[in-house]
Amino acid sequence: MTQRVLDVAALTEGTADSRSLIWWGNLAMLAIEGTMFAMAMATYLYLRSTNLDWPPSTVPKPDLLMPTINTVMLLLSCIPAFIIDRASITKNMLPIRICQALSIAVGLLFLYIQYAVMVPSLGYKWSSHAYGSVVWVIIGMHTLHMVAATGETALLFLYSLFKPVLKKHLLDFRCTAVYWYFVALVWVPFYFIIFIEPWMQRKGS
Amino acid sequence: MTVLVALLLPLPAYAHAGHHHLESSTFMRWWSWEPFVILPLAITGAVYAAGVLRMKGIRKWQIASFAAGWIALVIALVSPLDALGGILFSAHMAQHEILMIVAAPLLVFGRPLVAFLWALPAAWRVPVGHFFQRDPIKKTWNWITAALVVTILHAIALWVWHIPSWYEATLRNDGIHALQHISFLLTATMFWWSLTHGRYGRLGYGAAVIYVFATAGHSGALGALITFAPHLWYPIYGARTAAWGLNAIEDQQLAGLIMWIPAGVLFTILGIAIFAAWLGEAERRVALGTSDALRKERT
Amino acid sequence: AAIRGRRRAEAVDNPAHDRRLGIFVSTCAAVTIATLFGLLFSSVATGNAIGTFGKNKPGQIEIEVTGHQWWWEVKYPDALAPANQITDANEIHIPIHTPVLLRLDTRDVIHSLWIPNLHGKRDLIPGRVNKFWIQADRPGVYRGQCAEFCGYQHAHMALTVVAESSADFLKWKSHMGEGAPTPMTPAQLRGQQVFLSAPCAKCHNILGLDAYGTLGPDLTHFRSRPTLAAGQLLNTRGNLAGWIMNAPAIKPGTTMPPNQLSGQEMSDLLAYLETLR
Amino acid sequence: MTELAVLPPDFAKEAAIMEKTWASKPGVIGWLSETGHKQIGLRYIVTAFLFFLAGGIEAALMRIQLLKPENHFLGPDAYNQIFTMHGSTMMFLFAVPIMEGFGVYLVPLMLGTHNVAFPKLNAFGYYIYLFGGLFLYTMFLLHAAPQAGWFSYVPLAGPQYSPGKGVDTWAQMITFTEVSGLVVAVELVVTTFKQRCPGMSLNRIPLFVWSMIVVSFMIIFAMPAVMIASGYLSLDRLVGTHLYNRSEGGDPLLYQHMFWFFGHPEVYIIFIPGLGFVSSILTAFTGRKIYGYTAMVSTLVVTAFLGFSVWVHHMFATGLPQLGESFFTAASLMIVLPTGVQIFCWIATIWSGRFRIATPVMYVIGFFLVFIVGGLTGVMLASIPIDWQVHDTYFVVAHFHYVLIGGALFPLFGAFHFWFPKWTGRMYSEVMGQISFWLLLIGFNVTFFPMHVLGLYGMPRRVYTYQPGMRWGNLNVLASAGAVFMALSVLTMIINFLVSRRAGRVAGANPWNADTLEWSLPSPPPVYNYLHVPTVSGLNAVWDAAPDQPYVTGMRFDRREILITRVLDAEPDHTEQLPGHSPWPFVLSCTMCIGLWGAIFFAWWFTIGAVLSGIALIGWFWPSDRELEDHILREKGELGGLELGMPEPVREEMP
Repeated sequence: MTQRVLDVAALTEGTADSRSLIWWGNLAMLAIEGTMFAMAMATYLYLRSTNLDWPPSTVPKPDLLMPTINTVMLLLSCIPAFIIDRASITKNMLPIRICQALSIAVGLLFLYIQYAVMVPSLGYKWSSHAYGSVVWVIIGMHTLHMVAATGETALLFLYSLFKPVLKKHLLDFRCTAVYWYFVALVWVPFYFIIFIEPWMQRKGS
Repeated sequence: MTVLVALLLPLPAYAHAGHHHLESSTFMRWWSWEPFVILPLAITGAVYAAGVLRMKGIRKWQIASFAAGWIALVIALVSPLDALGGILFSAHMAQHEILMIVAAPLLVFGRPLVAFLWALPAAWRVPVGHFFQRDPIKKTWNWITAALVVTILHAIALWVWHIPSWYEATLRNDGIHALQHISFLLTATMFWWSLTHGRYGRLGYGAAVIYVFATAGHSGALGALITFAPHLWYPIYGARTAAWGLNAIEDQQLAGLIMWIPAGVLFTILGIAIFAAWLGEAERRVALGTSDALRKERT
Repeated sequence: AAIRGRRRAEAVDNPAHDRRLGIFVSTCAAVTIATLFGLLFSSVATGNAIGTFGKNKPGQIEIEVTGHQWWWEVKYPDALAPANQITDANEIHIPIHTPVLLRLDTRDVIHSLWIPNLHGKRDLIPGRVNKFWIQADRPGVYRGQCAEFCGYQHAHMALTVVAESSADFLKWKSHMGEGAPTPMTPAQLRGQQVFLSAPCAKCHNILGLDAYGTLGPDLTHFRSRPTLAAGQLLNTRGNLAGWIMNAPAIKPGTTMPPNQLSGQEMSDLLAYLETLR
Repeated sequence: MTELAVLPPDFAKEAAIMEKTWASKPGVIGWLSETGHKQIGLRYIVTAFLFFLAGGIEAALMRIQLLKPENHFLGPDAYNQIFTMHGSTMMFLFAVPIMEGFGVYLVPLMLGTHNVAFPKLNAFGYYIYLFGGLFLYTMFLLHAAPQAGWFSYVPLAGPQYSPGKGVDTWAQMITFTEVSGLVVAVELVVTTFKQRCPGMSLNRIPLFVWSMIVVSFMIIFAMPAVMIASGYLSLDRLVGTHLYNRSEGGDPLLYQHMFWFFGHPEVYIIFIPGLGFVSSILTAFTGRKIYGYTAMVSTLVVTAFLGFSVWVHHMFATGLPQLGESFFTAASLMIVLPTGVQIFCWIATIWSGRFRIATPVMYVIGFFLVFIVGGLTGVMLASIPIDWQVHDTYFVVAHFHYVLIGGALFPLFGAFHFWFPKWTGRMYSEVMGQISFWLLLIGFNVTFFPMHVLGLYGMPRRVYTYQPGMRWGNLNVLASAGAVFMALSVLTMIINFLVSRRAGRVAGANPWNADTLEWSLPSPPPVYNYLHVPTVSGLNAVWDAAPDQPYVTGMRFDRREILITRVLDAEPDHTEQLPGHSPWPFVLSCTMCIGLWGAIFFAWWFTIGAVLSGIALIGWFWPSDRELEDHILREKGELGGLELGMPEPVREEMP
């Protein structure tokens, strides 16, 4: 009797695309974090619907200029992320490095503006009232993600300057890019509810 | 389970049957004969019928599905439900849910694009088909109908229209109202189209189940928020509802509940159908012998 | 390694058999669905009946119940003369054959009012007022208790519902509306002074006396209540003395502090409290 | 891929290399840097079982306290701590982790792969779970345990009414165990979808694995809710936010909504693996494939879907809109249908198969009896008028013990016996197995059946004592007596396992003639699982295998290389190398402890912990020497190319 075998020696080892394990792991993590952000959003909306005075009348209308600039800048930063994503497929290191540097700069600037300009101008603290609590929680959560995305990009950038770039690092570049899209896009609805929505209310109704 | 939903809907109304001040015979006469609604409906139906008559590929159940979807559209947009939606938030909600998770998926299952293509004169069919196969158009189409993109678009349509000022605007202005219905129906149709016929076909049904779940989740959450809200989201309904014997807050709760539970059940049914099709696809592929080396024909 | 040493099970699955199994499973599922429908309808019908029976009926009364860690405050608001509101603790008096709307609120954590023989539970939640209807058709004493875990003494947070004829209820109500009786004997008078000078008056209210505390139960007619400490002890003189001396020993966690009273003070105080009927 | 007709290999030589590649490292550090799924899975199981014993002891203490009215065995302080610990332990430290442990142990074996997808993450999940549990118990022994119940409702658990560190400890334990749960969920999803052996298309995945996938997805969408809920609780307590503070615009009911949005799926997360055990055991003991495979899998998915929309039925007494009652009741009743279909399919399977009896299958029968009673009382609770009466009484206590012990513990004990020969290579004692089964069945019913009656007699839950004259005494005595039998049962089982582990009959590869792939391996399985990745040609891998069933060749033995296959049809796609031992998971869990435990006492510890964790993560992701070495070899052309200019990626299933 003969024994059949299935020979897989010809298969490639590792991929840098959606077939790989890390890619899937990254997506699963985004699903988890997406659920967390959805919970934060649900918290906001729930508290909003149980309070007639929302945002509380003591809260000044938010400044729009800097948060808007910051948000637009964050959204534009998806472009370097996209370039990193594409360039990783062909391991074209120059655009990757340039865009990584750009992403890090945007990330740091975003965080700087959040904490040096936007947060001080809010006019309330997390301990002022439930509105303050939920807004601060949302900003805090997003900041943690922003720090993580920037930090990850920075580490990969530094690493790729000094060490050989393996295939798994190309995958890391791409996953970081996907993570960056996530962190940028998830901010949009929060930008809307924290900064735009208070202006849309007809007070006194 | 569909029966369950159908039976569920009248229950709360039934509980209040003793109270309503409007005779049912009155409102049953409120059919809307808006030409802007009737005309597109008639044309769509006719074109689909023409396409189906010329072509053999569409199965009977698919035709039945399209017909059912079309009837659902009539129920939502032409029957008294439409007029009632101006009085009761809950009726309006039922109308929207019919558009989004009854009509939209049923229409999509009928493979309307194929039928529409076949309805064209024979000479046009190939050029039109080719036109849509051209690279920029196909790429754009692929991008717009990517499952993630349509899921987000549908979510935006759903949530943005429930912002109080926007929603109330639809009740004051017919044009805005039409826009709301179009964006609900369009994004929902794209959503279900993308999940069932989209780029990855049946291979993508696994991911499709997740998208159905996510959509069921956020739309249920919106329903729950409306159900538990202690105040009126849309005060404009406050006065209108009284004529029906419900108070406005109860009407709002009913609306939220419709969005949350019966709609959730429909999502579950659709989700599970897609899931079963995914399993079926696996079975089909194995039977087709892609895993040839593994079959046990040899000894 | 390759799969070795496998034994193939005899094929038990044949199509005809599987069809029979299919019929079995779908019949069972259909029966299940039918049963569920039956249950759904009866449940909803019952729910509607008991949820709304009091609405639109004449003669209903309203009572406010406020939960505290670990006792119940009961108020009988008087819509016409708010000053005539009666305050009681750990007992609810209701007239029979009358729908009673309970308005539930809490001063601290979440509690849940449950009088099993009159209705199910309803939670007392900070910041919102829950309402539900009860009605007793037979006179008698019904026991109720807290059903939502509320801390240390959740186990000792009971109350009694006294259902009585309308006449008795009105009599009770008018009696409750009167202030505390004036002390007669010297011992009672001394006891009143003890009450006012010891920490008692800081937390307890006695109508007609310079004592307006609201942290503890209202004591104006407290000796008419059958139990002490939210149903934990019978309202006897001995239990009362023990309770005043060292409440935390009896009910660990209670906010009532131990009191250092001399024997004389204690017996005077008891003599005074005896009068609060 | 090519088919070879020759049978060349020198298995022994290959096995020796594989042994070396996958071997555990010696010593304490080696133990702490272990990443093998079987070791980690067993650690989960053993740890969770120890927590189960602790939870059982707490239950026994409660039963002693409730023996007679106004008992002074435990005061309210101790009792409230103990029932909180009992609930938290059983839900968070026993039920979920032990199911996860089984998943981690069994899923890669059933799929025919060498390890889970992210071995280091897997190890990290274990340590974080262990530390969460140890932290809770440390605080318990220091008399600083939480005492606001396993549900920690606010405002009772809030800063004003629960001073001290107990509730903070609880909230942090939640974070730890949920992180661990999420980690395992991600593992199992990716492992199942990407690492199945060739031929195991979606419709051939064993039902136990499906149950773990469904559970994993539920975990991914449910557990973030409780992490957020307990996170808010921590913030309210530690930094003065007002998310649950009604007087500042927060809402205590928000907590309940979020808690039960998690809490209801949690019940399914606990018993769905139990359904998987039942399917596995029944397949083996009826000798036929489960009737209605597609229906079984689909109903699991339906259960998962519905599980997310019925959380409100835990809140019927909070005063919901009257109008909603019919909807909530209907939604809750609907859950019966998928579970019912599963049970009917099992009955059909038993009916048409060749049914054999042994301890595992007796536990399955116990499951049927007990779980169905729990299901019926569940139907009663779905009815709002009934729920209003029995909510928060011993009736509910009885109900969910019937559901959870019936739906999870009975199948779990069955699974212990079923897979014991696989773990240890030896058979347990059948006599003792059956004794422990009967003790459990009798003890369980004697303990919990009277609680239905107690509930109907009006005894509320979570009371540390009750008053004489309530007619509750005798039934409580009966319940406490039953607990003795349950304790004896568990004791018998432990003794049985401890003795049989050394002295039992040698089991051989497949003592039950079961069908899933792990039974094709020697017992206990070698450290690398499969020398060659197997292939399958049917749902019942072992039974459907051809005499010359192919196995996979062409993979490296000197690397931890695994075969990645396509999601739908499990066609071979590419290979990947898994990391080996690593101390970093342990280090990272320690730094997270510094951050999260420290934050309870002083908020800045959180930042310190975060920075340390960042450093640990760099160590975690730093490529090993071996990877760099491989890279150099590749550049020299001695080890396959690095294929730059890869083609446009094939996006397969997910966007």
